[in-house]
Order: sequence, then structure tokens, then C-alpha cells
Amino acid sequence: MIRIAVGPEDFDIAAETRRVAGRGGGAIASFIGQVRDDGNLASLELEHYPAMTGKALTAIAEQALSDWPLHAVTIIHRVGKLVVGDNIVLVLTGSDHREAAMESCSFVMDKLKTVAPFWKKETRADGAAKWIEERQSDIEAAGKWKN
Amino acid sequence: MIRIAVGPEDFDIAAETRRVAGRGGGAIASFIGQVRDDGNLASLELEHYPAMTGKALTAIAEQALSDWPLHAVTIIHRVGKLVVGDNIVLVLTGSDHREAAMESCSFVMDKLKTVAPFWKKETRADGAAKWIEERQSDIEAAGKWKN
Amino acid sequence: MARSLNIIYFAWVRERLGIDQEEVALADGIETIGDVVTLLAERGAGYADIFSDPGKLRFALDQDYGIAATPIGSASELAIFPPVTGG
Amino acid sequence: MARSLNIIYFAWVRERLGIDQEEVALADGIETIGDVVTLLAERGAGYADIFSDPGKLRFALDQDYGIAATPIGSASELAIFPPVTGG
Repeated sequence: MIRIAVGPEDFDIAAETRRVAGRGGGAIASFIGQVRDDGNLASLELEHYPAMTGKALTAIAEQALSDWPLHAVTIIHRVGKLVVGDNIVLVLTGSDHREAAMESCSFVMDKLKTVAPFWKKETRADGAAKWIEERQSDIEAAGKWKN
Repeated sequence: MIRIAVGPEDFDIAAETRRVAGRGGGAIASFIGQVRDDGNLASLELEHYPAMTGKALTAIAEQALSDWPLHAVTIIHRVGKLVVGDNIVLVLTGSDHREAAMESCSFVMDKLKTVAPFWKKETRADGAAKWIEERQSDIEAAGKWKN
Repeated sequence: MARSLNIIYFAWVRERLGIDQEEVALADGIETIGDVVTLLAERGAGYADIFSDPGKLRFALDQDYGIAATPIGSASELAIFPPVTGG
Repeated sequence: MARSLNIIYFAWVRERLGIDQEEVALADGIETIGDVVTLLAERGAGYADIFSDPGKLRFALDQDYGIAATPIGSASELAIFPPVTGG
């Protein structure tokens, strides 16, 4: 079962975990990304390409389901204006096996970082705004998966 | 920050996630293990060695904190009688970096499976009871970490 | 038959152009994403700055990633944007 | 001075012995975990079944893992149990 959600709304980790657990398996891995306080960050604006985002995230989830024995993949990504401590992204995977759940969760995050059409713009406490640039480490992380 | 809890009580994934998120970092990985329905499992009895369990889990958490840049490690493990779908174990790690959070979460689970003094006894629908045996795959998973 | 393509922009590409989309007529000989980017780069200073270094840009044709050599074919929407930074 | 050791059992070791702990006096010459296991194996049928194949067992001395060669030293508690299966 694939569940994809993109929008300004926050997510409910307990409800999302129950949903994945309800598909059976007994092994549930998750990753949550939040806006990190690196000193003087005022806010983060998350833009996306609505017509493509769902398609890109669904393709990643389908790849995970085909490469690991999973019961469920959930990907939730927020857009709009966020502040320090706000949730940005949630990935949940459910499997019979902990290795499959944890590896596929890592795979989904690595792929999401490099192919899902989201862009982040930071605004600093002094008002300076800057679009975040891609990180070499994210490209390398995504490159380590065969698919 | 290390948080270790062992007892019959269930855990609250939302509250535990908030606690780890509150230490900062923005990257939170988790693993939940639940009693898996493999067809005719009636219940699972989890025994442990109370005087040693906390010590063993704390040592695993300390190792994770020393090997990865983490803000928080939480390990919660239930004991007593559990049924299909019940939570057994929760591991949460918080970091500035998703790779550190996810890898250390996997490390904690692999070590827990092979060194934390817990034992599971299955009771089948027909009343037959059996102590679960160690799995070679768990030994190999734990062996892949250098520490 | 005159062909046209809806081009949509995101992130700093959108901001620097000051528009989020535009309809572009495709003359004969404009066959690939790279051809469209060259066409845009030739429009003058503001466009040239952005489109003369396509290595900094990413492209999606009808919501699938493409590269400079990807043929436009019968696609109706070309998105041009910086490398993605979600998650 | 007569030494003694509290031995505690878990999981199927505990169930098959029918006790969860016992105090064992250590004669001179009983210096290691392996020596204690041999002592237990020599107690007769029920014990021999369990303790004659120490490879199936794991040991913790004062709550730290040990092996057959680990000296008892001044430890007060030896736990004997099957390989762990938590998580």
C-alpha cells in the first residue's frame, strides 16, 4: 500500500504509524525531517511542482515496493512557510523484516532528496533570503542505490 | 541524551518522537518492532534479566552516541505477555544528519537483537509453547558493525 | 502546423525571470529540450544569465525528467528549475 | 574463606531446571565460568542435559557477558541463559 501526501498540513506521526502497522509485518521504520535551527534561521519556504510531485513520490514508493518485501510505504512532504522545529517530511515503511524496512526507508529519503521536485528557500533573522543549493553528499547517497 | 525504558507498559510514539525532536537536529529515525501475525500465534511472552537489561541497553546507546553525531537515543522495550500487533520495541535516534540518524538506529537494533538480555516464548493457537531461537541473520547483521 | 510549448519555472529561475510560466512558439528545427534552452538564452540579458549555463538547470517534460538531448515530441509542458532540495 | 556464587537462570534453562536461582558453594579450584558449568553438569541427569553443551548457553558475570575462560574473581552473580532473542 502506497500513501503519498503533499500539502501545507502537518502530519500525525501516531496516526501514520498506526496506518502502516495496520498493513501487518511487525517491522516499521520511519524518518522525520524537521526544520533545523542552525543559529539564525527565521523561516523556510518550501516550493514544489504540483503536477509532478505526486508522480515523482509515487515512483519512488513503487521502486521501494519492488526492491524490498514491504507491506506499506508512506511519504508525506509539507510545502509552504515553515519555522524551526516544524516537520518537513515523513517516510514510513512496513515489512516483515527490519532490514527491509530500514533500508527501504533510507532509499526513499535518498531518492526524494535528489528527484522529488521541491525547493527550499531560507530566510535569515536579518531578512536575507537564499535558495538552498543541492548537496554533493545527497547526490552520492542517492548514487549508492543500484536503481 | 539517552532514554532507556523497560517494562510492561506500551509506549507513545508521538510523545517519544517529540522528546527526541526537542533535543534539536532535525533528523529523526525510528524503528518499531511489533508482534507479527505469522498465522497461528496466540501470544508472546517476553522475559528479561532486570539487573542487566538497563545496563546492556545503556551501553548500546552510549556506543551509538560515540560513533555517530547524535543528539538523542531512545530505546524502549516491553516485557511480559503480548499479542499480535502489540508493540515490542522502539528505537529513536536524533541527529543533524539523516545518515547518522538512520545508520545509528539500525546499529542499535542489530546490537539489541544480539546482546540485550531478552527472551521470547511463543504460544500457538493450539497451546504449544516454544522459546524462539536466535537467528543467524541477526548475528550477521550485528557483525557488520565494527564496534 | 505551428507548435507551442508551455514553459514553467520554479525556485530562483522563476524569481529571477519574474514570471512563473510562458507559452513559447516552437519554430521548425526546435526539436529538443536543449534547442528550447538555446532559444531562451538568445532572448537577451536576463534570459542569457539564466539559460546560458544549462548545467545548473534541471528539466522535466510533461512531468518526467529530461536532458538537453530529449526530444520535445508532442509534449505540452516543459519545466525548468534548479536542482531539487526537498526532504 | 568459603566462596559462594548466586547463579540465576533465564528462559528455557530456568524452565527445564524448575528454579530461577540457586546459591552454589565454590570449592578450591573452581576459578572460571567454565569450571562452574562443569560443576553443574556433574550434578546428574537434569543438569547434565543442560550444561554438558555450553555452546548453547550464554553467561553474564555480575551483569557483564563472559565466556568459559572468564575468571569468577570476586563476582557474586552468574547468569546462565540461552542466546538472547529480544527486539
